[in-house]
Amino acid sequence: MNAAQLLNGIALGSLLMVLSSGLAMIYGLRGVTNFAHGALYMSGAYLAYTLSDRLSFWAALVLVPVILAVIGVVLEMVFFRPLQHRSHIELGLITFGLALIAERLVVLIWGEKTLSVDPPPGLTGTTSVLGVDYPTYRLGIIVVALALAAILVMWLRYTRTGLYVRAASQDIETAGIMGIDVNRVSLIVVSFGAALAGLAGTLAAPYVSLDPNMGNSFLIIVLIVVVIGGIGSIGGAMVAGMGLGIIQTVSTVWSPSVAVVVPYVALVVVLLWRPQGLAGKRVS
Amino acid sequence: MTTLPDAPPADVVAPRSRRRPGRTLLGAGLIVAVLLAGLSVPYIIKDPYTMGLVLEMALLGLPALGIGFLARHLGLISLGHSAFFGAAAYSVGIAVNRWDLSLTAAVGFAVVVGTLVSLVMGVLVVRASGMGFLMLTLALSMALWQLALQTSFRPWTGAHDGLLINAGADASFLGMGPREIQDPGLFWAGVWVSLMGAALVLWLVGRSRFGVLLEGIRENEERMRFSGYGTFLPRLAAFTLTGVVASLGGALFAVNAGYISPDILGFTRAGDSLIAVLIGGPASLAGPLIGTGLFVWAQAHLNFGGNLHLFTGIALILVLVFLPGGLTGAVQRIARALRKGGSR
Amino acid sequence: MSTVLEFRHVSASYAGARILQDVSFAIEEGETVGLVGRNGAGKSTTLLSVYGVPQVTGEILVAGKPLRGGAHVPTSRGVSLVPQGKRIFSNLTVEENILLGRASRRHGSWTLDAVYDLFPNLARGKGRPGTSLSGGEQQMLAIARSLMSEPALLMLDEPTEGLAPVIIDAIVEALMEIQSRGTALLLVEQHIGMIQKVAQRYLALRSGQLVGEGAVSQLEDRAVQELIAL
Amino acid sequence: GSASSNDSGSDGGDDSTIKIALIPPTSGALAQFGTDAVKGWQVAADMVNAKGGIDGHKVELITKGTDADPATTIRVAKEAVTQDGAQFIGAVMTSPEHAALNAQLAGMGALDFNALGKDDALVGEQCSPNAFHIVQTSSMDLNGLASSIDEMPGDKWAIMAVDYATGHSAADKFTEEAEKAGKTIVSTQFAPLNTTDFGSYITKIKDSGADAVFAVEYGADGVAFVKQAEQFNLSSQVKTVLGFNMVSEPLFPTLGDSIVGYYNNVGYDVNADNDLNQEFVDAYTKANGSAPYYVPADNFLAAETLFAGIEKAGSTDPDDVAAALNDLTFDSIDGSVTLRGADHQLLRPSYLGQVEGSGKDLSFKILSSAEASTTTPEPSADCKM
Amino acid sequence: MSIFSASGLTVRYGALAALTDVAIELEPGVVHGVIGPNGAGKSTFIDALSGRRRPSSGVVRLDGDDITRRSVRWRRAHGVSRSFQRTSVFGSMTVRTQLEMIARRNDEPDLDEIVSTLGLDEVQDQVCSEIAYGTQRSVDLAIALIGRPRVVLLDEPCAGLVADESVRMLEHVRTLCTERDVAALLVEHDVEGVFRTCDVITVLDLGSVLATGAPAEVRANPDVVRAYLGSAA
Ligand SMILES: Nc1ncnc2c1ncn2[C@@H]1O[C@H](COP(=O)(O)OP(=O)(O)OP(=O)(O)O)[C@@H](O)[C@H]1O
Ligand SMILES: Nc1ncnc2c1ncn2[C@@H]1O[C@H](COP(=O)(O)OP(=O)(O)OP(=O)(O)O)[C@@H](O)[C@H]1O
Ligand SMILES: [Mg+2]
Ligand SMILES: [Mg+2]
Repeated sequence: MNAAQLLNGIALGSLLMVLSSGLAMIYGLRGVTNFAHGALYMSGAYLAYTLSDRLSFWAALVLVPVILAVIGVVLEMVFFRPLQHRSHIELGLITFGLALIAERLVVLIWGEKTLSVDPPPGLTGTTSVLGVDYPTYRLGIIVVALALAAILVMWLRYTRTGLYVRAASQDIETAGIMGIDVNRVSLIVVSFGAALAGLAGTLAAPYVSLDPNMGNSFLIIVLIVVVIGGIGSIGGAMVAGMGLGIIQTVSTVWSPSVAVVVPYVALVVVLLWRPQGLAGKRVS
Repeated sequence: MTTLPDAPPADVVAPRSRRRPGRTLLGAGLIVAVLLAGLSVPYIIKDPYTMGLVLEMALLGLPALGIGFLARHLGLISLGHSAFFGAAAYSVGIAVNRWDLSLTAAVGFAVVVGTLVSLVMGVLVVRASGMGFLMLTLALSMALWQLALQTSFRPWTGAHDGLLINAGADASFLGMGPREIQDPGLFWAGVWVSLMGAALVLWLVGRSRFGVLLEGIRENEERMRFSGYGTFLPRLAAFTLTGVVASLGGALFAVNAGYISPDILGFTRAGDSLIAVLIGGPASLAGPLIGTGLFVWAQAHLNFGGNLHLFTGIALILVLVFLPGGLTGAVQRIARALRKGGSR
Repeated sequence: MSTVLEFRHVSASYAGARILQDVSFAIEEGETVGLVGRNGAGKSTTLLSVYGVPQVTGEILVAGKPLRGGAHVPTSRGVSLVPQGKRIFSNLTVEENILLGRASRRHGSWTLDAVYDLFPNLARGKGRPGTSLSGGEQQMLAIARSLMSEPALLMLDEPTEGLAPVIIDAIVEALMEIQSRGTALLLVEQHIGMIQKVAQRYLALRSGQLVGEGAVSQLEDRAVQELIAL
Repeated sequence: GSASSNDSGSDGGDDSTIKIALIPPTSGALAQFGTDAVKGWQVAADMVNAKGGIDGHKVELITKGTDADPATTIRVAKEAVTQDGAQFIGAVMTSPEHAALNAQLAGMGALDFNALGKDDALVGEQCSPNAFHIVQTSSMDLNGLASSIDEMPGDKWAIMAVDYATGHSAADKFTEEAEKAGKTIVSTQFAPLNTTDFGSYITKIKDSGADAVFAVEYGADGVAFVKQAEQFNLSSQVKTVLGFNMVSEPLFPTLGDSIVGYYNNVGYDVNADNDLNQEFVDAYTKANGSAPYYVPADNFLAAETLFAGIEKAGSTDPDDVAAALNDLTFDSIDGSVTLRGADHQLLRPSYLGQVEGSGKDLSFKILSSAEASTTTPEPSADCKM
Repeated sequence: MSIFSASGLTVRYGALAALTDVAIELEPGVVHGVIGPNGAGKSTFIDALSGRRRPSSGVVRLDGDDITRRSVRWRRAHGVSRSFQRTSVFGSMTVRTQLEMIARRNDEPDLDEIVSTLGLDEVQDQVCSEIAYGTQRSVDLAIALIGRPRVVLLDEPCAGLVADESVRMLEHVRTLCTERDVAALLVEHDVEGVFRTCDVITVLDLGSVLATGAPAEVRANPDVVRAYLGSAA
């Protein structure tokens, strides 16, 4: 166990953090378990592949979240808003259906071949930190993710919109009665959540390899992170994401075959200890 | 906003508990009638392929019954039943291959194992609700899946290669030889009887006082406790009961298929069975069965050009968007509308 | 003198079940109206109709203009509600709950300090989660929250439910003061006494229909009480 | 899609046509290989049909699809046999699918030609009289590599293998051979299938001070490993990377120059100079615009095997064909090959290649070729026909 | 001696002490009122007595035995029952089904009596979520009274009821308590009602007892007037 391994954990945690905070936001506001989040992340990665091929990785880093935000708008307008009075499990399964479709579309557009993206010129090779040579790109991911987390928290805690988001995530009807334009708020949140998934996808593209299943494998972990964090609690999701990332990596170093069950065990243990998850908001 | 976000609201599940003994008898009678009718299926469907599909519908119908029951009576949505199904299936394989038990004995053993798995999982999950329950059941079945894949368990589970059940040439199950076992037409009777038996049991339990108790817990757990009821054991009992049903399905499946792939425990399977249940509509006993039937049929007929998932996704969305409460939900709504219309 | 809120032949229903039948009334700027009726008569439903919580048919006008758009519109046009059952946000602190009132984006004389000296309990608990307050404290919080939105018409749904007499006194005073600032009030109350104290007019609901209307003094009248079955 | 199946219903139509059901994965990570497998069969069918079929029998391909879940594959296979009257099955991909299939073939009365599933068990306890193993088994591939280990630079080897049957057997076998060749194994790690982040594994390899790596990672895992190894700048410390089923032609564009110099086992030599191969390569290139690699080639070889059997048997009846194929020796794109009767393994050479070239035109340079006699283990005792 | 008593009860929510060193004694057939300003700790008090929340110190006694650590179920089984400040019924069930369900558990000999006394006969077969709020409160009370509990703890049974209904509600409490010889603890803000119904009244303020005694003297107590009654005195 050395610094490099710790950094490996933090890098993975950073990705989980970005992905799960988006998922948690959407859940909080629309009560939807967005099973399409993995698909959004995957689409983000594939878009990043094309964009960094045509333009540059940096362009992708900016454009992909924007594109995904637009997709988020569509999600909100076509499904979440019109169906907001439906049972949440049904809504959840609708997003599941969307995920199935998205996967196939990605295949039809980009093919089944495993693809890969090279890190941007600036971030290739390794840099020496804490006395180890560590891939510069992964350090990049960590920086971006942590910065993002900070901004997100600030936004929720100290801005007017942040206050409205928190209120609407608790009780959307009353929030409306209080004069909050909940449709606007949830539009912001859903598109922002999707954008975060896109960002995660872009960041992940040079990190992992791209194949149409990359979403699924991650989705379950991210769902677990959100529940561990305390459903709907963005802060909780972030902490849980980083925590799980590190634990997972550490246990991989120790024994890979044990590591694969770590997330599941973690979930069970946490929920037995705190049924509401870390953040303590009601899990239900 | 006072209802649990993920607990399906009344329109999805939650029968209004106006139970009259008359209806119970009627329902029971109906099930028995269907049971008898069903036995004639192999004589109607001659072609083995189609018969195979029908058999698969019945086999997957068992876990679906369980999922539906939990949704109806406890408002809990489970992704765990494919785990009991799978655990039982593997148990058959292990019992036969490792301890060369007879198939019949193996099935018994498998149901016991599957039930124990559901009992253990139940202890861990029934306190949770809504999303928490969903994720816990998913997580635990994923954990089981990962265990089945562990290379160290290869001698038992065959890990990624799956498990080939070699019961030998003299294998027999309910008087069927190895060939008959794999013939869907001959295997059908046993499966169908199990399915209808399970349906009958769940139906009666649902209408019983125990069913009322479950509904009470679903509606207002705290008040139940303050009224002197324990809420943990009844929940656990209900959960385990559905576990038994799912395990039975898994055991029979294993005997018939002769091969168990790890995918049986995977996320996709769990998702599929839940999708099937919600398409059919969990609010009624028949819903999950109908849903499973449709799902299996679709899987077989939409599977070309690799677009299976595309079509499944589209179908799923269409059904859920336009038929809240699934097919049977829609039917019931129409029926209710008609009754209202009549009464006015 | 112009109307702040007007119902024209409004009917409302929940999941197909008719609750309100063809209700019409108007509330003038600055006046105080009491809305009375038995449990289940439809008082809360009437108030919630303004925000489209039940399915509404007919026309509802705020400040003479018909309502369009989402639930937030009435509040931003100066009609705010203290809902029955308080509806406090458990994930927000007491102070944040109060600040939600500002969502109306209207400006006026109500400030944090102003509501804090109206309800000292709130000042004491301002950092705590909203729902950790006692029932009554939550009621005060709900009122404070609505005041912050600077309403032209404040609708209160049983504001004294579960409140101690001293608090009720405080609230009556508060309402008087709010009134004196020219804010119209629509008050749903079980305590007829309170209505008589605060309101000039009353509206009476009976199983979803408007069955009586007039000066509060009439509420003394046995006949009227029979009519609305109070 | 399943378009090519004849519409004359499930009666099997004209008895004299040879009906082959192809059941490749059409979705998921393996779909690419599935498509190419079908291409191999298609070329073979076109070639014989152009020559008027095999003594009069035209070849008809019935292309189905599966998601590589054995349950689905079985269902589709049954459908093909009972509905479409197929007698032969090909292009099935993974070892688990074949295992499941082998259990059911006798019941279906059809023959399966496996050109893709390398698991030894398929010619071991899972073998079936109706199944024929065209592709080299993992142990054949490994034995193919073994002889060349000592020529590769690097003495301290790290093993990075998928936590999968083949991964483990490969690791054991390699350790044995490497130690014979006087090398030391400094680290052995197994990563679960579908590992996306190899960071911690690579870090361990670096810490172990290895100067050569034996890697058994497939598909997406392989790509992830190679790419991340590059980001961790592993090459600064490692002289040799020997891949096992890791890099193959379809991945070249994805992996790019980072794999130049990598060694890997090669199932099929495009440049093998025998007429059949020339003919195949030309036909394939003409039909698909690119040269074949092992997946289409092995499937073509499967077709050749089937056709040889039919000719020998002078019948299209599966049982006759199966009988005829026992210990049959015939000329193929892979030279003269023999189908061993004891376990139905096709005896054929294995090759070791090294990636050369750069940018768009990467290719395998065949370094050595090992004869079947040296690579193929004795028929397994567990295989009872 | 009293059948149900508590002494030295203290409940903390984190730093804040919602209840400090409170004692009470309930007698069969006696309605014991508990009033006090909002936030005085009344609901907390009931929570502590009914086992919903563990007191950080103090003891609760039933027939003199310490039951402080007993489970909610145990208490109900031994005749300690409560109602809730927020109506707590079984929404999707008919009134009949849920009352019978509870009755089975607590073997109530004469369910019909309760039903008729609380005037629930005509709504028996309606689904609970569809009946008027006032009636729901009656159902809530009925649930608490089933099985002849010896102690009932009622948290604002009249909250949100129309004047005459709350009068009726309190009359029910009164009669059931006398007839069935129940020891009742009644938290209520309807001052008139409380003074009319209760035999003894305890006033809580800021988590501790401000005064205890007969209605008249409590009403006259200047502290109580200042802290709670105000103009209602
Ligand atoms: N969300 C809802 N869904 C269905 N029915 C409802 C809903 N809310 C209220 N109702 C029904 O509408 C009718 C009127 O309810 P409402 O709350 O308006 O009465 P109210 O006059 O406010 O009574 P109270 O004085 O008890 O508050 C009642 O019969 C109630 O059962
Ligand atoms: N869960 C909680 N966490 C923190 N503080 C709490 C919690 N519940 C209650 N309190 C505080 O404890 C005190 C007593 O609350 P309680 O609900 O017992 O008052 P009450 O006498 O019932 O008031 P009311 O008459 O309004 O119902 C209040 O100050 C309240 O803010
Ligand atoms: Mg109301
Ligand atoms: Mg209280």
